[in-house]
Amino acid sequence: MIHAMGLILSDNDIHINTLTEKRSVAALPIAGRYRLIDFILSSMVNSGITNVGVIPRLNYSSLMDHLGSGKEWDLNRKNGGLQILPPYIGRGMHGLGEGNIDLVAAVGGHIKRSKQKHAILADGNNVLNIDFDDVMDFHLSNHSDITLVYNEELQTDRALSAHTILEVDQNNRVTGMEVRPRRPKSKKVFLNIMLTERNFLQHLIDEAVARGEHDIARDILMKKVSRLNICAYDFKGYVGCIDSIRSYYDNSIRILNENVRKELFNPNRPIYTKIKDQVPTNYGSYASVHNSLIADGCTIEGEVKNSIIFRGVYIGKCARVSNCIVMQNSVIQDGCELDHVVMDKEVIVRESGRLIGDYNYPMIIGKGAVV
Amino acid sequence: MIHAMGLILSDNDIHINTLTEKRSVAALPIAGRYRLIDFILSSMVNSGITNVGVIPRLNYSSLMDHLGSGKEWDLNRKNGGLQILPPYIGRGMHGLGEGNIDLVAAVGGHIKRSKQKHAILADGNNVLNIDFDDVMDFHLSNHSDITLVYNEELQTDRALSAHTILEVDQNNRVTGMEVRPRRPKSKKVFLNIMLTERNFLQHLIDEAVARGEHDIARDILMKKVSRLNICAYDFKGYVGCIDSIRSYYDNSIRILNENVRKELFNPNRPIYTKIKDQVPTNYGSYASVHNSLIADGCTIEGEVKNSIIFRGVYIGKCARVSNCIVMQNSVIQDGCELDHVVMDKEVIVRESGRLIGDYNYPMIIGKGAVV
Amino acid sequence: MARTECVAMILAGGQGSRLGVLTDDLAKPAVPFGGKYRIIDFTLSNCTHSGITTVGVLTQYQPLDLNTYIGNGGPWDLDRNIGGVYVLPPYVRMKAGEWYKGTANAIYQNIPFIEKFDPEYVLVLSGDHIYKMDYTNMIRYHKKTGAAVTIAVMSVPWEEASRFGIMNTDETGRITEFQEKPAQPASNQASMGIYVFNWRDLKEYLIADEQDPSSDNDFGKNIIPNMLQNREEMFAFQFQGYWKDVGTIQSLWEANMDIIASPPVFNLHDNNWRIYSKNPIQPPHYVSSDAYIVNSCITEGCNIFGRVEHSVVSDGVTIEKGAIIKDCIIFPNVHIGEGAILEKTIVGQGTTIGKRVKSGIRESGDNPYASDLCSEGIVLIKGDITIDEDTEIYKNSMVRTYQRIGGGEV
Amino acid sequence: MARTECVAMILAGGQGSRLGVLTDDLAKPAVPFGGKYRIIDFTLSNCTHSGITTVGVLTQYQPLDLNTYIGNGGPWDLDRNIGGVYVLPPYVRMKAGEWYKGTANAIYQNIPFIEKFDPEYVLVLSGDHIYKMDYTNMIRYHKKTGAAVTIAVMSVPWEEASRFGIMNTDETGRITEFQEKPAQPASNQASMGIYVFNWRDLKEYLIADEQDPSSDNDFGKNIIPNMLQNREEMFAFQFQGYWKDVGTIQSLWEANMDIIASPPVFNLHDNNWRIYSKNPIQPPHYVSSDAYIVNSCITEGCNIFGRVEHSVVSDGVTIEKGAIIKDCIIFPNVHIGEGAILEKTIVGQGTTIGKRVKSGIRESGDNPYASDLCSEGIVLIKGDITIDEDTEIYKNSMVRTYQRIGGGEV
Repeated sequence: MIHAMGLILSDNDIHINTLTEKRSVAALPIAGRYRLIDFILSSMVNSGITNVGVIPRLNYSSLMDHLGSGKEWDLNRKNGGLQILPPYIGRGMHGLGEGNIDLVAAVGGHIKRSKQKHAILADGNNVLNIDFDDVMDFHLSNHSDITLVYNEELQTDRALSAHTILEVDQNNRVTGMEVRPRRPKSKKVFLNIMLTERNFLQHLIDEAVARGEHDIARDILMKKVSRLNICAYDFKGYVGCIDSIRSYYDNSIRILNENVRKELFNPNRPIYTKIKDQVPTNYGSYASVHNSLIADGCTIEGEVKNSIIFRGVYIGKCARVSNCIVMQNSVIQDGCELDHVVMDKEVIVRESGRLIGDYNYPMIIGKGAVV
Repeated sequence: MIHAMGLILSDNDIHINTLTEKRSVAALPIAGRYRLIDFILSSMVNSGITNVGVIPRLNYSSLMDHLGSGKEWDLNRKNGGLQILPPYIGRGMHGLGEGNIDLVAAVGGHIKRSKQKHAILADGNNVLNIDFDDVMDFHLSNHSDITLVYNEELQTDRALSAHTILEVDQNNRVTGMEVRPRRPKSKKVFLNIMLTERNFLQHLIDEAVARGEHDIARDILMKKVSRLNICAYDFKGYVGCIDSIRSYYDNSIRILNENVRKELFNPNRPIYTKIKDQVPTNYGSYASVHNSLIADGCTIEGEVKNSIIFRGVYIGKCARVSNCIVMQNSVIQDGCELDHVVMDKEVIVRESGRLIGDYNYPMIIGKGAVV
Repeated sequence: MARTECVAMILAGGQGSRLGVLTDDLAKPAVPFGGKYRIIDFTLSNCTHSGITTVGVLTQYQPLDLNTYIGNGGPWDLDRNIGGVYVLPPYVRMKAGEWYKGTANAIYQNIPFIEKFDPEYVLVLSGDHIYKMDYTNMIRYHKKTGAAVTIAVMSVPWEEASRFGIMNTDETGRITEFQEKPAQPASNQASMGIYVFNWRDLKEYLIADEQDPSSDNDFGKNIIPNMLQNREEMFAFQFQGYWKDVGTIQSLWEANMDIIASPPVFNLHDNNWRIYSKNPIQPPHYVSSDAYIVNSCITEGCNIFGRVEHSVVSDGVTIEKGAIIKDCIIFPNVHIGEGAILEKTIVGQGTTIGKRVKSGIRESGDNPYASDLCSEGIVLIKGDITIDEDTEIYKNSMVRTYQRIGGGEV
Repeated sequence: MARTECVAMILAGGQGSRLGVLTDDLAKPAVPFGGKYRIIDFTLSNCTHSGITTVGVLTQYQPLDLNTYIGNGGPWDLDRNIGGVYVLPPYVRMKAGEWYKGTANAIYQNIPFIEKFDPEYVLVLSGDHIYKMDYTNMIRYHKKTGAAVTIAVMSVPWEEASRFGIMNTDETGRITEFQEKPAQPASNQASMGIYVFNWRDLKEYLIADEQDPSSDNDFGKNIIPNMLQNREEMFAFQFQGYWKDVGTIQSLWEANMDIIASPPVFNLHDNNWRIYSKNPIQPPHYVSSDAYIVNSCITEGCNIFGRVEHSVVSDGVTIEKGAIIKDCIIFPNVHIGEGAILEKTIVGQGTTIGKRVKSGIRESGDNPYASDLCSEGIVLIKGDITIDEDTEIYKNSMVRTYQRIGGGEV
């Protein structure tokens, strides 16, 4: 149980095709019944954090709908709890800012009013289950000013040179840091998760704002590397970083791997999500399902292979669905054939429809489409 | 208990000085512990409405903070409940639209998904306690297509010609309707509260959007007066319309009148608001309070007359506060003299400070000012 | 505060001894059903969907379990500022405690609870029925007829009528006669144990009944006959649809099978009338490349490597490779080992079935677990026990504690 | 599911008969206090602020009122997905019900409740104390010393020490001796009835104590002495600050006066440690042009036309023109008529005081309402009654049912 506030940036500048056209990345459906943000949010809750602010930028109505009052995370609290902190939009259109410094600065009042000693600031686009108690122990025992969380086996699409790379000495101290380096000096990818004292975070942000700076990694952390004791915590667990349609697809399918599933869905540290009161899934007389993850509320009459099926999906008789990600309430009518398709919510594929993508080019079907 | 959904437009184009600079009109503090929206929202809840959507336009973070999960209104429900429906803001800046038709159109999906037969659409800037069961009975017994609620003794600052005026025949049917008429033909002011069937509302809005129209009263209602059975319900209770600093001040002070208070705070139809767990107000040895409304959590050491004192206000020794509206957590230090002042939240008036406004020109002090 | 129009009181039953080991440690309404539900979820969800938000649950036994299952009522949307759901065990009053002597006495003991909400109507329900019903229609009918009590009835097959309380009505629906389990039923309209009373009338009858030392303090045996005798206005409300009393092992098994029949006899896939429950916090279920699943329902947290035919599998169950289950009901968190073969077996929560265990396949005259409660071949295995590898359990068995009884190597 | 580190069990007391008519229809913890609170709000709020979110409230009497007051726990932020607050009356078990025989037996009877949450520590609290305390400090101290039990103590005036359970400790804080109400106290460190136990240790002692037929099953008389005797590690945790047991009318009156003393002896204006309660849904209070209010606290829904001096006025109270109240405690929804004069009077919820009633002003040898429970001039008037115009009630009275007893015209 740690005494920290959490801040989740739900909208970094990642666009994943039509999937994020009307929702922030953190609201992306994943793993059959979750949204991306569930992983970092549940990690915080399981570490005893009871004050979490979610900082959206644009298009956060699906995020608001998903998070609701925070009930499912037991964060519908009198003090703190879950708060969505929309950017202040004046009668002009200020407040959306240019970088994550601007977004955090815009919620300065919330940070100031919070009472926890520490603050954890994290992006919302990683699939992971991290125990922040360990991070806090590390932070305290290293007398760290700022602790950055990294991973050396990040499951990502983009090259190392697309990330922020840390150099770390044997005392866990960050000695160098490069944003999108041409020639990465290590494989230590910063997960955009940092822990520091709340007051200190606010001080850093205030200072950066005063200097007209915008990017936390580039303008704050990199510049302070030599002056502060910035330490790096090696998170050895599974991390899937969702930063492209490729990594979305791969990290989805990877959950079919038993070891990955066991790491992410540790019963002592459950991943919470919005409850939909779906019925158990029904299998018909001719159902045939292999190596797939099936959420509740589905009706399976046909064949499913190597796929992720979200809540409330209907798969008709003689339909064949392989290597697909089929989101909530989609309907695959009788006799359809689908291969390598990522299907957003509420899509209907009419009888005997065929949609065949390729592993290198999964087909994306937008929300609500009727094919 | 009626079976209808509620929709509250929290942001019409009214600006009340600095008081609405950073909050929507519906979020304006009033009557010592409420926000304007509490009146229409509680009216809906007391009539058994369990699905209320609040449609903000800009600056709704104070509204979100106030309404929270809807717990205080018992609207933290699984289906329906209280939902804030922010305008969709794309990666450009569409979605804010030009009129109330655009705002309602933007939440078309929400209206469609709702299950209630009827819908009540209301602005959020009236102080009133209205029983929608009566409006529904009227609607049904008149076989009305649309029922508009009006009042003939509206407590407002602006002239009749600033409102929408109805002409109503003896069968309660609206025969004429004028938006901001030069020469009003009646004193029947439309309160921007209407009841109709949910599907029909959506049809009207869809049709208007297709024609590129923006204003419900002007573009929908006026044009349909002769073709539809639009009836008008005469709400005979007290209505304070907050549309200027004048009407804000007058309608606030009017609550000191016992009859107004009894009408608004009917124990069978309570007005709910955000609970702050304030302690009872403490009166010191030299306190002297006359004809005032005092919320909880205050400490009164000085004199208060003809004033409204919000939660958590401190009034120091020998301070004299007359004809004032002092909002939450403001501090009036010892020996101050205040007359005809409207003071936003968290203002500090330092020792022996003097602020004297006039009835015709109450002084407004912005949020957080230190005087 | 506005008064509450209707308070629902759920009679959550006695010890439920006919359910055998299932109710050893659990109140009957808390027994799992349909993969992710408990029996009481159906009645509670009916209340929520019918807009009834003040609910008392009357239970004799194990109130604690039910209390922690129901918690603040949130899963059923019954976490209300006014009203909500309360578990009401018989509590100690002046000098000593009293069992609820009968269904009527249970309500009688809770008159102060009901009075707090000052209702017009009291809806009396049973906590061990599986059905979906909109009580608002029944209450509307009750108001329309101006009855003192309205009783929900449904048509049952004539040959089964003598197992029910039978209502005879005139052509307007007015009840003219009530026969409890009649040998010669005059109609096939059976009472479903669902009553809408005017609270004022019911209260009078409860008080009078309590003063009658010869009374069983039961609705069917005393209150309803007394009201009939006094010529109160009593109407029958006709219900159509699925309804099942799951008070026996046999009927519990049947009702579970009804939801996986094709087409389902009782359809839970209904977005307008979801059955709420305390959802397990589990990921979607995983189906391996070796698995085979047909005519079954499976829910979150399961890992299926074996063969599942015509069975109901609850959350968190693992079925290993080569295991076969058929016509089974598997309660939460059960582990079924490789090569085990189970037929028509109900496996209690958290039990581990060893490798190659056989259950419900053969009959035996010499069955150490034989039980009168289990017929039609059904096997019932208690929760939280371990059945060792290679054990065979015969048809019509109830396993309370397992002791190795030969039949294979460890 | 993560286990719960610490479960709090609140002993919400017996019948509270020393509070006279206040507890006729109400469990003691539900008695109003301080204008808008109930006594138990303080302990519940302490739990919430200390991060303890699983709370059992053990009460003998009137569990229903407490149950509906506490509801889903929302007002105290105790509406939790796991844990939350539960009212635990003694319930009927196998054949008959049992009172909680003593404080220890009350916990004993609820061992299954505690076990559900598998806690490391159990915090035992009392439901009729008024204080603010962060239990986390005490639990931290408990962990640091590695004690089996830690008992909160405070310094009391030496002359009062013999009214308390007195703890004698060595210089490290280890408890060496415990004296229940000693005639010759060896220290002035009094037990506050707040204990942190290792659950494993406590459970053993509870089970052993239950098997001892000669035991009173009481923490102070049995469990603590037994632990001392067995040389368990027991430490005293020093508390500084306001603490008051409000078990008598006198102490209840004093504690109310403490919050309006200037400067307050007990300060409720503390944004970091708000006392939560089920807030009344009422508008701000109105003070008329004729009113005069000093040294008092007034809350929502009041209408004050008269004179209020050094009094605590609860929500929804009306004090008419010309009425004077001084040193009084007025419970919710009381109406005080024109010209009534009340001193040192506690008026129960919903009571109507007629015009020109006088109370607590004069003494009389012939006082029909004289009561041993009321001393120091205090008058206590029961809730929901009407005192007719022009009645006079003398000092040291307790009015349970009012009958006109002369003394003025109607």
